[in-house]
Amino acid sequence: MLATVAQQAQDTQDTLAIPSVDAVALLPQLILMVGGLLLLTIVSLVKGRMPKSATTLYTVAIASASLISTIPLWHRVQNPAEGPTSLMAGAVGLDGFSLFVTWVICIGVALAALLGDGYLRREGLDGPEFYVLLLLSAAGGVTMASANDLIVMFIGLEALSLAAYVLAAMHARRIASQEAGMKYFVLGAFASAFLLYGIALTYGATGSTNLAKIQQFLSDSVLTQDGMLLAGLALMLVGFGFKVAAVPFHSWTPDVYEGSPSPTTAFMASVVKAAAFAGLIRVFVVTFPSYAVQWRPAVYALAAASLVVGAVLAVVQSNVKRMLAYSSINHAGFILLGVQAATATGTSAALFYLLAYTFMVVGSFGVVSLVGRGGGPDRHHLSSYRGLAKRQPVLALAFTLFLLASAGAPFTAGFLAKFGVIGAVVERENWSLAAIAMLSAVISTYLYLRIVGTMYFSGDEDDALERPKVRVNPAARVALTVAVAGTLALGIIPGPFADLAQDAVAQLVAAP
Amino acid sequence: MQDLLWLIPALPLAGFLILVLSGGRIREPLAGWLATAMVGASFAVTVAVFADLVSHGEEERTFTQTLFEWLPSGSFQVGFGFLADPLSITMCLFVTGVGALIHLYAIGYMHGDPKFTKFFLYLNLFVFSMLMLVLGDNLLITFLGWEGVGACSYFLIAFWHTDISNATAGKKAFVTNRVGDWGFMVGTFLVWTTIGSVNYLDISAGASGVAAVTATAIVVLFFVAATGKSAQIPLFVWLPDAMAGPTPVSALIHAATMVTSGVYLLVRLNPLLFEAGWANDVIAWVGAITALVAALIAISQNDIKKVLAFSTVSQLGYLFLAVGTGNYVAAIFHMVTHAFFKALLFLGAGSVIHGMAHDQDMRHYGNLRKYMPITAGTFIVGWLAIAGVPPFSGFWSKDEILAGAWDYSSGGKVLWAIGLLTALITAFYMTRQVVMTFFGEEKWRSLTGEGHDPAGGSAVNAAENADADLEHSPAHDQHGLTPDFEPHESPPLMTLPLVALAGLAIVGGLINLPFSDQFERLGGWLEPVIAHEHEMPGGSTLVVLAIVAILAALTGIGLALVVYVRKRIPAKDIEQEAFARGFYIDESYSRFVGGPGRRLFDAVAWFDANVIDGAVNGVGTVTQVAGTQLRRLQSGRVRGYAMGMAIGAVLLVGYAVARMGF
Amino acid sequence: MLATTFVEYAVWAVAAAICLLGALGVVLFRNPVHNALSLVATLFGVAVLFVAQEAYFLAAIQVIVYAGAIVVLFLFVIMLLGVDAIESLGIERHVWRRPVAIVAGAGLVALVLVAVLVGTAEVTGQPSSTGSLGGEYNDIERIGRALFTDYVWAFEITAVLLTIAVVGAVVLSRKPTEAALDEAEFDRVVEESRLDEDVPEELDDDELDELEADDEAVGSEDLPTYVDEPGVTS
Amino acid sequence: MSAAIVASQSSALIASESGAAFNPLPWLVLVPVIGSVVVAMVPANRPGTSKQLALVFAAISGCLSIFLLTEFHAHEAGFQFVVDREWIAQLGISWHLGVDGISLFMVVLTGLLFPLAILAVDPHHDEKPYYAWMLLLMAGSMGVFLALDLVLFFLFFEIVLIPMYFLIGSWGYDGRVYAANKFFLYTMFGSALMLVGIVATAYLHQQAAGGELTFDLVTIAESQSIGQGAARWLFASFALAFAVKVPLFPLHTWLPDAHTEAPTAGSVILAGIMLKLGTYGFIRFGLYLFPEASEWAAPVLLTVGVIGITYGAVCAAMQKDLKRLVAFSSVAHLGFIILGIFSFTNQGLEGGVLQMVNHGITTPALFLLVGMIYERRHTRQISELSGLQKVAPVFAGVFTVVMLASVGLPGLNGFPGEFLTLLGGFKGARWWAVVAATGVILAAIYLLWAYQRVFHGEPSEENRSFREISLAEGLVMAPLIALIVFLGVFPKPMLERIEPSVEILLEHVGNHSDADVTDVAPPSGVAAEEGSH
Amino acid sequence: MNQQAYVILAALLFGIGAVGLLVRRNPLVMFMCVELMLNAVNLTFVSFAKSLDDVGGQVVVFFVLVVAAAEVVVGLGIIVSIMRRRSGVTADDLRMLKG
Repeated sequence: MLATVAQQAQDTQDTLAIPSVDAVALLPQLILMVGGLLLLTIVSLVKGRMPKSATTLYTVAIASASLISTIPLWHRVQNPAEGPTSLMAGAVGLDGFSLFVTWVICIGVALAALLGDGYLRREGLDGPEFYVLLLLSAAGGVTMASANDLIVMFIGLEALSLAAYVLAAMHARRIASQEAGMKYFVLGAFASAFLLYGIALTYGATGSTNLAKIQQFLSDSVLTQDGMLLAGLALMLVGFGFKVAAVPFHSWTPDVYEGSPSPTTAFMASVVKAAAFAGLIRVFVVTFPSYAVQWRPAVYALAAASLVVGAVLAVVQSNVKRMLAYSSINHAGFILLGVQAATATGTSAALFYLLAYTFMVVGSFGVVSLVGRGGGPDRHHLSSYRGLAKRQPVLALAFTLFLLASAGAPFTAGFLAKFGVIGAVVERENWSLAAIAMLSAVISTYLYLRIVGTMYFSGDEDDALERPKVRVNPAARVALTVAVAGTLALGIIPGPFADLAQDAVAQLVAAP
Repeated sequence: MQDLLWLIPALPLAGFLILVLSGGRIREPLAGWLATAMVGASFAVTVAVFADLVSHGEEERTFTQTLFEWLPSGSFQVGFGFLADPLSITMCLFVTGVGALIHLYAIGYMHGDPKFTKFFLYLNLFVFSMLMLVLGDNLLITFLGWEGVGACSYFLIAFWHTDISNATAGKKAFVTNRVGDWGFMVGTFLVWTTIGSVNYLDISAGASGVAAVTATAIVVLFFVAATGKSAQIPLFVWLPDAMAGPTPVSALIHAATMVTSGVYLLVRLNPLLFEAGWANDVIAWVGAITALVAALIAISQNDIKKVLAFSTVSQLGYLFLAVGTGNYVAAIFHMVTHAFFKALLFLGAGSVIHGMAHDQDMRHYGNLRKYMPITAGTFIVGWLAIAGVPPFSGFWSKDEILAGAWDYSSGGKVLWAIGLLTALITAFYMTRQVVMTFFGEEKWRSLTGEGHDPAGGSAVNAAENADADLEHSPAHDQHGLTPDFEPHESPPLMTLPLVALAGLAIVGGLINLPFSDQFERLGGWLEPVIAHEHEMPGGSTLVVLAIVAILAALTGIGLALVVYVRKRIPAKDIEQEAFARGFYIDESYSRFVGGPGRRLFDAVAWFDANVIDGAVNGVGTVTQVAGTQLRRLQSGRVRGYAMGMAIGAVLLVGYAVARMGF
Repeated sequence: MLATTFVEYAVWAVAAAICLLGALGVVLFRNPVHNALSLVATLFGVAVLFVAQEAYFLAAIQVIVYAGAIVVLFLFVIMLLGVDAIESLGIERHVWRRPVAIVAGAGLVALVLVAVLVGTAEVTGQPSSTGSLGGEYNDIERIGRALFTDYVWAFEITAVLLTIAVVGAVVLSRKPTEAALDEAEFDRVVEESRLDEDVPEELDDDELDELEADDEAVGSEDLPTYVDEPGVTS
Repeated sequence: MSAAIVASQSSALIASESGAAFNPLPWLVLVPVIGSVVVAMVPANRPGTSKQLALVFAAISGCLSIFLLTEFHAHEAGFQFVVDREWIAQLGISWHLGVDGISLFMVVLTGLLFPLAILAVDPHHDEKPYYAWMLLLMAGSMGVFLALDLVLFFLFFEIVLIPMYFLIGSWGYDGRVYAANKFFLYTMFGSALMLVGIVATAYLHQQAAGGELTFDLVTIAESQSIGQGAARWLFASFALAFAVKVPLFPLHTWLPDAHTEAPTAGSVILAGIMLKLGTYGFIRFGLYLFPEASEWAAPVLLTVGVIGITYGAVCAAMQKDLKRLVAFSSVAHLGFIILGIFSFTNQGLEGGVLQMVNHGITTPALFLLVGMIYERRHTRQISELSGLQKVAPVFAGVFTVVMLASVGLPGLNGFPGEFLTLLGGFKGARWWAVVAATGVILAAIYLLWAYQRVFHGEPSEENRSFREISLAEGLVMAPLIALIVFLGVFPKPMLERIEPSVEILLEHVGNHSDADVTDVAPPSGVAAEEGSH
Repeated sequence: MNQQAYVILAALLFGIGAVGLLVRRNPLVMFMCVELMLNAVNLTFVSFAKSLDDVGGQVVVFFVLVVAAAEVVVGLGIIVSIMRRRSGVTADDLRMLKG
């Protein structure tokens, strides 16, 4: 299709310099997009005759294909002879960074799809649109991560977000889901406006929306009047801050995470967050390192506030899903530490964190989606977890692993993730932030212990043992197994993964 | 024979181990005989070593034997070693000798007790510890023994532990001793940091180089230790309570051996004492005052063992008076004689108690010489010895202490006068005891069913103790004293040691007669150990002082006879309430510990639970409150959230404006 | 030249007035239909301003797409839902909300303007070397060329965006076949919220805060553990 | 790789690789981990299967620790059995294990206590997870004492919290959940800043010394390239973690709760092993890593240590719960170790290490005994117990021996360490030691008072049927009692293995700080040696 | 004419839109306010495009229009799905999720 268009353009206008399309380099995104559209087509054609789990398998396959298609690209990028390139007239950056985020997104999509399988059936929501939206949203996320142009990034963000709004609101039988979608949408649109205004000001200040060009411009000339640029950065930070759920732009997070269907929540916490951070890093760390002196304190403030507010608010919750939502704000604070450092170390630490967090958070919300059933508003209440360890020791142990990993327990993914970002902060000799981070980790640990304690240490005395067992459908079992494996692998043999995260940022497209 | 030195403590230890490992299979009377045999064997070895030492020249009478390194740590090297020299062997001789006799006695005394084996096990352990204390070639081994005897003392005082007051007495003894141990430990540290070694030989060699201030500090610290172990003011309060233990224990531990270890320690360190300046004054004065105070208290005691306990405290005061005045030979001399006669008196008292259905109240006694002649006879020997009537052993040793004090530089005359007064009082209360016990009416015949007269201060305690003995020593009549009770003499097993000790109490003075150097055998024998010889007053003064001392003793006896036989003066006028209650010292301690002390402890515990832990929980509470407050912002209303974002945006843009260049 | 400038100013002034009045109308009119119509005015004003800045094609699209499609969609939804009920603008839960909102908005505008306008240059970026607005091509061509050269990827991605929108609209507008699981809970919350809004305007801050506090106090308690009695829950 | 090279170049602290072909160190950690997985996997059809399995694995690890002890070269100062493998290369984190005289006995103690604890105490429910957690705890404990990499150390330091959290929370007593949370959060709070400190240490080291980022303890400690001011801050971050773990006043309040509510085995391990992580950390990561800062901070630590000695004892005396009393006694005992460590003397440090081991024998023994009391009477309230000596004399005798060891009676194992710490303390920090020595009085007060209330007197009605110690219980206590006596009489084998490491550590401290670490006897000591033969 | 006039106007529009979203309760009107803000941004872009003499700014506006259209579709879909449950629901009424 693309080629045809280009061909036609070439025919009509000789002078039109259509950029060459390196389809292989775009494969990860194309697979997701085409996969989504194809699924849409298939289901509209063969509706009613498809086996129920086929869509799940299909989605996982597409995500895996996308993931696999990055491997040759990775080798290409890491090959010193070739290195990172920009494609499509400089709109897309193909570098280790974008590929790493693509992995995170693909893993998140696959796991969320697996979680969705049982959930949709259970809730009577058997619609393939869920998977279509997952794939298209992920395509938007990958676009965002690989965007080398602000406008492409914006469109990618919108694609990601619009799909996420729908995914949040798509549970027709729960008004809470629609409320969540509504809140997410209104605030998301509000934030998008800020982001866009920031892009506008940046455009005015630098004369381009292309990140490479912006960088070129900034390295060539010194702005004596940097007010417009700084205002633009500030407004973009509002937009990204919203997407990554940084305080004070976080307030949607608990409500939306709670109200959304749990697989969607897992998707939002992993994929959306990863893509948003990718955008944030691409814009701020990669493009505006020369303004790091100015923007770092602002990110510092967001990080510190997220760390503390997320942890403190999480502690007083009694709804497990909400607890995890607040804890995701705390985690966002941690990842912001890596951003705040504005160094290669910080970026690779943030990437590693995102990867680790994907496993932990998908696992956590996976368990939540299994345990929280029924119609009442308290289905995710802490008391639903009483005695879970007695009823279903394996499930409880898995949840414990995810929670402890979130707390940063040794030999889990969470530890090295935290270790990395703290290291990045320390490297910047930013002691106060490191201290705040670790203390917030202690506070949030209380929250994780509360859940673990409820599962393990209570329930002898009441009817906890007689509660019905939670049936773990095969897809969810696979998802949880993968999440467990990932959480442990990143903790016990983190070397290869940390290597990847490090290599991912060794050389970036927009970097001078 | 010197190589067998290690056998001296090893034998009692072997006895202890055999009895422990047998797990109670060795029973009465075999356990008793075994224990006795071990101590007896130990005595034999001691004698052999003694003979060996004697056979050497005066300069070669010091021998060390190190078994292994105990605590080697850098420059701190301490071996598990023994030191045999005239001083330690002298101590060993009477520890094992008297110890063996008391073991023997105990076989009879403890007859029928269900914990017979355990008793001897402890007793053997005690002898082992005591020998370690005495034989150790350094401060640390001494400390090992020092603590060991303390622990054994604790076990044995609390031997009949089902009575809580016995247990309390044991604990009190241990804790009070621990106060002294603080001094011992810190003193040891100071010795090591000053001299670089804790070996006695090194200390003797290095003492002269120690600065006076340091030496004073060291000596004061060790004196603190000694006041604990040897029951001096202010730490003497445990000893009277320690009478809760079986009587052989009182005789062995709380009269003859353990309580003298403080004196031994100071004599051991006499080279340092020489350098220690005013510390010696402290020792002398504390000793003298303790002697007097304890003697006064003894006047009003009605418990036969309590009288002897306070008497022991008083006599120990004498020893410290001697040590303080530099009269080490006299101290050791009196220690030995005191061991003989005090052990005799205690065993005699035990025999009486044994014969009187474990009633210890002297007011229930009377005319017992008729029923238990051997006990009475030997007790009277002891009485004369302690009262200082020549030629009994006590006279010689006590006289030497008094004479030695006469010329002491700081207030020697006053010290002498106090000592003399104490001697008079000693004679008085001992006479009172003998009269009340062995003479006069058979007072138990007039006892009413009500039992014991609660009047008279510590008599209450005594009565309780008596009850305790009664209850837990099933060997004898369980019914207590009734008017138709017939006292009986103790079995030969018990009277034999009495006779032996009585003999020693009579002739004990022979080892150090003041007539000439030739007769001062003990002085000569100890000379290598004593760094600086004490100068005694000249011949005529010595004689005059001796005569005055004899007069004082006779006066004391006479007074007592006037009061208790002739009853010219009512006993009540003399037996002051203040004496009976030990000058309220113990009570005020108890009141302090039970009052402000307890409150302080309670306050600390309260502080911990509420302030410190409260702060910890407070952090949690603050977090919760902060979360609850912050939570109100999360109102659920989307416009509120938008407002938060808008304000955040304003702040961020404001920050940008603040940072922009103009 | 002067005339041109005057005309420019006049156009700007009129269009700006239309825009601002329209915008105020969006915010201030109580009837949603009026709001939508005011929005059209603003959009039209903006289109005029586009024209004033030589963005003719965009101006056309602005009118066609925005006014023609988007606002119509709004009106359609208003009619569909019958939500043209008049919103009682006089009532606001928190008296402080509006002043704070206005201060925040004004502050934001002021700060942005300070940042943008301080100094002499209109923009700090350098003029484009490739995509000049003048030159041989006309407006549409220029945009077309840019779309298929520099912005071709963005253009392609837009397709995904629109697909998502379509799928989303389909998913969301499906009529639910059965009652929502949390219908009762929803009704209760809405009822509660309605009660709040009956608070008369005269209530002073303290009283409102109290009301708020009571409300939150209930809300902040842990949810009760019983399941099937949503009516009793907090 | 580079870390390994730097490490091998650096200093005398690295002794040559041990001659033994088989290096037990990794297996000390791995065997319990494997055991834990096996226990968790094997279906426990018959009660007791889990226990037997756990016991086997713990015993294998224990035997390995004994093997380590026999193969250890007694008079070498450096680390032996060194393993140094790359782990996370790009961060300079390596799997660096080694053992020296300071850690050797803690490893052996760990190897001994765990099998005993597993043997001695049965959980009353859910035995499979219980034993799995126990084995995991064992692995973590081993790892802490073996790790020579800052991050590895931290990992093990933290990982032990998790099994202990579950042990307390699942198998503890009434207030277990509160205690478990408090334990976890408090200790994690302490170590949170240590993580920052660890990262900062490595980073500042790299900055100052050049080369690649490394977390290797030996490399960093030997180069001592971090500036004075920074080093002091870093030390503070480490010290906070260790102070919580020890625990030092006023950071101790997690301990009584955790000890009291933990199941007996948990208390045994807490007291025997986990408290030592703090003091061990002070030696290994305080003195070695930051000698100057340690010396600088010594007055503060000495003060809180000495306060702990007296304060812990006073609090112990007033406790109504027997287990709580023992818990508070740990606060007091650990204070002695701190005194010894921060006296910067040979004697103090050796005594400290000795005391670490000895406290790790006596206090667990006390906890076992208290556990036995609880098993019989289902109460630990002192007021509800009485006269037990009459009904269970052997039990009382065992208790007495352990108690006296705890009091510090010479001839039992409590004494050598306590005495040496005080002696060293007196040499290096005189007045602190003088005050600390009062602790020996207070120890006698609280323990004897408790003993009297529990064992003496006439047994009340409920206590009359108190069961005498059983053969199984006796078998558990026997090795402990044997060690109590043996180490009291003959601590030399330990001291001579500890000494070289302590000497070289002190030399290191002396080289890099103003601390006077000379251990030369005063002149007359020379004369003394001649005199004693 | 000074391009800054357009920028000022755009900023004012943006501000009005933002304030409108903060004060209105009807979700539809709130959403209209978002459209106001987007228009303000568009105006800014066009103004900058003029100043920079760069077609890029205009192309961006083109894309923003598309995005706005897509947003409206999804946004209105969500609003419809919730408001047809109960007509006249305001944004403030939706607070099942809170805390």
